[in-house]
Amino acid sequence: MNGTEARLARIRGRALAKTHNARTIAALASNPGCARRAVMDAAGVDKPRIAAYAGFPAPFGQSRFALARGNAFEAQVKANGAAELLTLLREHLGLPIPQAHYDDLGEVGGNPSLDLRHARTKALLARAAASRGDAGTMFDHPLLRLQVGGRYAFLEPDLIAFQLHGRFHVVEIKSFAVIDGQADGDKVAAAAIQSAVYVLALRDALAEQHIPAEAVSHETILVCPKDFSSRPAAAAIDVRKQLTVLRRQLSRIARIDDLLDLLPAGLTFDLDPDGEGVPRRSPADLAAAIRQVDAAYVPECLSTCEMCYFCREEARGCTAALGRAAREELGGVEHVATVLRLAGAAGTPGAPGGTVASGTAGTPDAPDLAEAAELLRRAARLRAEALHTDAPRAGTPGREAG
Amino acid sequence: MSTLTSLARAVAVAAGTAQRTCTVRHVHVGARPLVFVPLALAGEAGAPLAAMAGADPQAPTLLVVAEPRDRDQRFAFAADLAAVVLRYVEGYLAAEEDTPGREQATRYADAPQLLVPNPAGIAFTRLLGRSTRFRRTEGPYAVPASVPLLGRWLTFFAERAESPASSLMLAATDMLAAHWATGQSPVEDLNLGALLGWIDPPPGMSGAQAAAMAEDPVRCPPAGPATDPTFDNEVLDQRMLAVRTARLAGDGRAYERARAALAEALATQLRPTWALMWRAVALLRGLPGGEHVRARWDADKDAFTWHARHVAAGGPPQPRRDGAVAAARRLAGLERVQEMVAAQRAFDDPLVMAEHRLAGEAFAGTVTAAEPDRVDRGGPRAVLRPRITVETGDEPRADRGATFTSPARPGQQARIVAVTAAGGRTRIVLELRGGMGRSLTPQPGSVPAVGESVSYAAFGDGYQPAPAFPAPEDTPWTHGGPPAPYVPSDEEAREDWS
Amino acid sequence: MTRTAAELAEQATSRILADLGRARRGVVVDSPPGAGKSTLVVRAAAGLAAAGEAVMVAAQTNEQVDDLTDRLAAASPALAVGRLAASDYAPPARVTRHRQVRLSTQLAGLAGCPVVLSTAHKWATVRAGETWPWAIIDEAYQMRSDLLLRVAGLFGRALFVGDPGQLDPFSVVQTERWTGLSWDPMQSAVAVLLRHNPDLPVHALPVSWRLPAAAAPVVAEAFYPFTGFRAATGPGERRVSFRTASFGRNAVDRAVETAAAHGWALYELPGRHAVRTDAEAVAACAALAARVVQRGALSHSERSPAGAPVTAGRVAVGTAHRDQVQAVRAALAADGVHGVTVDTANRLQGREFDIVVVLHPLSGRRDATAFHLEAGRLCVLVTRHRHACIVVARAGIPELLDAQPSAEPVHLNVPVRFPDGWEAHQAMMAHLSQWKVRAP
Amino acid sequence: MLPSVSVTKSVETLERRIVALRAAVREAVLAGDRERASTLRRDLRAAERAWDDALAAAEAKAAAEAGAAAEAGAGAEAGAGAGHADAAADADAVHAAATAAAPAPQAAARGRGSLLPLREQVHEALSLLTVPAAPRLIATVHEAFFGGAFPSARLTSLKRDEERSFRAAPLARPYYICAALTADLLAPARGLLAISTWPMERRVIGSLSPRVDFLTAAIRVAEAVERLPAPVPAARRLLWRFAASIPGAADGAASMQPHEITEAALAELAVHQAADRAARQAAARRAREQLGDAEQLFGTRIGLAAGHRAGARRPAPRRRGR
Repeated sequence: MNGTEARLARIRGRALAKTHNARTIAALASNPGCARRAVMDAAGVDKPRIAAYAGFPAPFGQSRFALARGNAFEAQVKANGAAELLTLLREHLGLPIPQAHYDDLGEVGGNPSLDLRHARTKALLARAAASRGDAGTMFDHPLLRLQVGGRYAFLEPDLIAFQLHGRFHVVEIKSFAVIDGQADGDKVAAAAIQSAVYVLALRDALAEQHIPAEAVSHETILVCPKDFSSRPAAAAIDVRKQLTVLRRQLSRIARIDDLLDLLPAGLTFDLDPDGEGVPRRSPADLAAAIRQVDAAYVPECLSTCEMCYFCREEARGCTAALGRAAREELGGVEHVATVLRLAGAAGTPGAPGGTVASGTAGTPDAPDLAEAAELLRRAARLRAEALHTDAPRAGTPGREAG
Repeated sequence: MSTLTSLARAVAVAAGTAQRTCTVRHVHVGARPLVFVPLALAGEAGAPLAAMAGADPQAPTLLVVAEPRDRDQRFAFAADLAAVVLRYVEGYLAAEEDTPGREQATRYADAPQLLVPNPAGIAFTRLLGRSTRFRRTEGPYAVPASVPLLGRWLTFFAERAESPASSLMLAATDMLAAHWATGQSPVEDLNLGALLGWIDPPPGMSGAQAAAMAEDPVRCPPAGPATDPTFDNEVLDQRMLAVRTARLAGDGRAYERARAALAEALATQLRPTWALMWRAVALLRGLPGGEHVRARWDADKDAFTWHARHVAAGGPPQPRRDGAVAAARRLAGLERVQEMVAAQRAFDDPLVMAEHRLAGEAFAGTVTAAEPDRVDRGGPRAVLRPRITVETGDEPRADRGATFTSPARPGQQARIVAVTAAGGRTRIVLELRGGMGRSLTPQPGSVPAVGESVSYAAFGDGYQPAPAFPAPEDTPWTHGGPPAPYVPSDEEAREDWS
Repeated sequence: MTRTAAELAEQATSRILADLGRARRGVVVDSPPGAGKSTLVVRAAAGLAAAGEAVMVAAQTNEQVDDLTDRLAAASPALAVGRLAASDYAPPARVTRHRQVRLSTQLAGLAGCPVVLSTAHKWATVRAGETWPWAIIDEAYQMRSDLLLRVAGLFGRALFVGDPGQLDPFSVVQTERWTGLSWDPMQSAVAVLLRHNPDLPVHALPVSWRLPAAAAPVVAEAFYPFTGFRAATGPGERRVSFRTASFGRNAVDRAVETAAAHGWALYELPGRHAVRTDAEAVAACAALAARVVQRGALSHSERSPAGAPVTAGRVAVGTAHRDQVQAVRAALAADGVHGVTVDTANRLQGREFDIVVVLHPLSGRRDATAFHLEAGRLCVLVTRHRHACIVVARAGIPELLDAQPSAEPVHLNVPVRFPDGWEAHQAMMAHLSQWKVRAP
Repeated sequence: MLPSVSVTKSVETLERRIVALRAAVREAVLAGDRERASTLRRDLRAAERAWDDALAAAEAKAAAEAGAAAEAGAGAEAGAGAGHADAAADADAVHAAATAAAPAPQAAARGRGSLLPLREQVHEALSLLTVPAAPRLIATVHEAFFGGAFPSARLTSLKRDEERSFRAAPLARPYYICAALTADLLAPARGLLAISTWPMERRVIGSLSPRVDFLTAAIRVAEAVERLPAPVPAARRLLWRFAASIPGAADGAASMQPHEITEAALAELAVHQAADRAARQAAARRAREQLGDAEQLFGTRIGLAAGHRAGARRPAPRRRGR
């Protein structure tokens, strides 16, 4: 255990390290500017637990209906030697009829050990790569690994397909619908970056056996229910952009030391559990520790990070909490209070228009606030003026609506 | 968004309640809108779970699908919803009026209006329309005639919702967020409860507190269509299981009991949103309507009339997706409408105009000099070209030769002749043409007088003609050639609804 | 060096012209910045006309059409050239000076002209009568699919020419209604064309006559990863000298001289978040442009080895936003400098200058929006110059890019756009950092 | 809303309690407090049962007063009782197979009516298919052709029982529901059931075998459909699921012809058969040489070293459908 790992272990405390999976790795790209998140992820901190204990449980949950639908759909397309999937692959990859091999890597000789499965996955893939297509077509439940910040994460793609004279294709099975050829762009994006994680891991696995990266296609195959039915449809997704994003984020994680150096030596998120594992640390104390690491909260975090409610509370009164666009439009000024002071407090309810605005209130302290102040004062003046224009050109009066 | 609205957000944070970003209402709110609050089953595409719908705040209709994965029950739901929606729509097919400016043309005197809680509600409506409008009413997989008809109307509403000029279908969160700025982010504004919390907090509560309360899914169920996962897992799942169990047991009474219990559970998720919707309607009615709102609603009436007659004449349902020509034509229409609406909003509303002034696209000031009788004899014939000088504190992007328009005299063009800036004030000389009558002396009041306070914008609300497009059957080779004529396919009709 | 470049270009051109003869439907030509697009258009038009084929030529703006008209008339004095235009169009001298150019608002008025030029928008108003055997569509990557739809009925076969690296056409309308459709009206004319006619031959012009040797490789790598191109001139063939010495070597002078010596300079202001019209940055842009003129810069090139004066007209300042344009113009006017072109990337497309000052789109920004990251915008800004480009930016852009979340939605059946704006920005910053001059 | 508007105090109090408990459970879940949630959940279920019984009783009473006492009372109890009995089992089945529409009442009735023990129903289905199959398919086949529905979830335990009884008294029964073996390691193939009396060649699974067995099963199902006196929708649905995944088998569910499906399946079989047979014969030979009786039926397992067991937790479950 080198210095960095020891440091991360101390930060994590006695809790078990959260192992990464494709989703958490993909999530690294969602707010790379956030030191708090970077440190917690690198240390394998159980963010949901920490957030909940600090009094801000994550707003995420999943409906068991969605879960059931997802599992059922995957089971359906993989049933009977992945018969439905094979039909799709024959269309999309032009698989010749003889290539109908199906290998279940879910366990090895009745043994579900991850290491065994990983070893066997590598063996079968290498054999397929060396063969002429007669040694494997579909590999179900393959097990890959990817190094994330010094630790290995085991990854389980839905399926890997091998195409004669061609390449390995990562197949991702999702249960959101593709209706008239289109699906929810955010869900597809999530699937794309997860698939990219598998492509990276797959290339690593093959590289160990001196098989070039090109053997893994950057076109992954997304399988979804078609329209309103449960019949599967496939679409190819080019994940080249996602691959560059991931490489970038993984290399940042590897450079976590730069962040750690900025943190107090004793920092830990340990809950100090007693014999029964009941935490003895006070939530307030934990919260204080969390605040030692800077966060970069933006409202987008609300859908991507388990710490979001904690950080949002912390960010109250910051323009960032109003959204990236608002912060930009407010001249990049950090705090709402500053904004209002610079704006000359005009526009606050009841405040008379121009007088206050044009007044000397809010003389900017830092030079770089001068321009923002100018902009905000003008905005405040215009707003106040408009709000106090007596006759807005109202056509039809309220009730019998215009 | 603009610096002005962002500033309003900042003010809202400090004030603890939302701030207005408009002085007038820019959408039409009908006398009897149909409020539609749908819930969907998690994990499935457009699988209806329940809905509350109606035009009477006191008497909503509750629709429930006891087993959403059962195709027949879904179509039963669609038929029930059709009963509500179609009856409401037909209510507007009675009275007609003459279409102004068009000979012997009549249109319906008013149009229906569909209100849903949020954009996701519109998307769900579109899906529901898509999944029902191609259904066959005879042969295999037959459904009641009302089902495909419902699909066509829902599709019509959802498509109109794409136009910034239309009020035929609106999402409450969009409407409210367009008129008020809260102390939270646009992402959080998508939560109807939180948004209303900021705009109209319960007595003794700040907007922030009300919004926080609205985020607790147990006390304030989400406005749908997605339900709260803990509700799915802890309540809904058990209720559905009870229904299924009773049916498998073949026990009619137990089945009815379980069904009623399920309906009640779902009602608890719908009622709060139903109330919020009508609060939103009341708040918007409280604002005076902008001047151009009625004209835009007239266009909505035309669209409604056109579609109603198209359906009546046995026209085909809307295709799955636009063809090349239809897409291009629709885009052109949307672009024209978008510019028109932006201008109209600014002309109707000084607060909106202020955003353009801040952006340098408009200015307001006082007339300091005027030559109302100035005549230009340079050309072949003498023409009336008055000039006025406007002094403003704004900083417009006013280049010589650019043409501006004034809300007060939309028919009149003002060309910038000279611009001089001094001491934070800008003097702008404008040459006027049009809107002054035929003769060489302007009609009284048609030229701004000295001392009058005026505003001018770099855009007008004038109407531009639609560009010409080829007929679909003349689609050129660059765009895939003529499309195959549309024939409803069996596949569309039978497409199983998993 | 130049000769072989010329040969390369000539080979490519003649291959394209040969393809025109064989083309069933049409030919697409990708042209990197300043690669002789107009020359190709003029030669193709003249060639087809000579072969007895009537040609309609469509460009996107009147200015572009006037340029082509001028060059075509000059290239083939015997050719009767028609210039179709709207009623409010006033022909500039470079058009009226050619007697052979006939002007009309109606196609009927141009009967007998084997070549007729106009804007795509004007062409779109022409009622389709008998179709033209040939059309040449210029700046086809800036033309929107729906505009092509309106003119495509007029011609049988077409030559599409344009720069794929520049800004895509855009719409004020935000909708996903047509995403994934092969005829999505918001995509470019070339995109829709190739999705329906994937077998059309696509050529690329291999040599940039505009960009200097210092610029071509980095631009090619950052913005044209798949085709690539080279500069016509070799290292040192393009120089900038000054007739006056610097008064006191301040940062502005050092930046100007660095650019003169190396073809690039990064004028870096202290890092901080700023409003869009960042006064310091604006002042810097104005000062740099002014200094180039005041110091009496001379541009030495294959055209004028002895050196030609870099007048204000040969200098431009490029920005991302219109309010920045306004601010820079004001600043220049205040300095009493006139004639320097200041405009946004959109309006600088297709223009050429000796020295260009660029206000970096990400300078002082806290978040990089899709608008700021768009590869085409940066590409336009850093490819307008024949000699040197000076980029003005606040420190911290690489960090900003690093912290940039990647959360754009992904749509099915929509070809991925390359290069990725993020990658392109990284590449350019990495290159520029070699020529950094820190402002006080 | 509920029939219980006209109802005894107890029901009303129960309802209030249920509402309160539901809120409490969800709050506990949201707060990430699993223990508390599950305790509350138990109380909630109890309350819900009590409420349902109370209502049933009330209705029964009402009915009794109306003079239909015996019949209604019995119905209600049976209903309630049977209801909860299935509830548990059905729950898993449903969550394992969300998209499978719950069986139609009459089918369900027949299922409950079927007197055969589960192992014999499985034997019926497998004998029709003549190849190793997964519980889901076995259940569907049985429902389609033998009119008995059973939650496929119940089959998972079946194999274990069979192995136990075999090891207790080897070959005491005419046949056992046993495992199919993976060709490479002769381990039990995940989720496949077979019949002990089948030749080993049929029970070992090479990498082509899943496809070969799928095609074979398709042919058997097609034949069975043709033998049916009257068309059975469930059977045709099943056959269509096969046909849809066989090139050239059929254009649509309505128009498909069993014999055409058979021909298409045979055509593809011809491509795979030789390679598959070779692999299976080799594996079968190894199995017969290397394995004892029990292993030949239920397979061998690579021993789980303690370390492996520890490392054997699956990667974190992946969220679905989001």
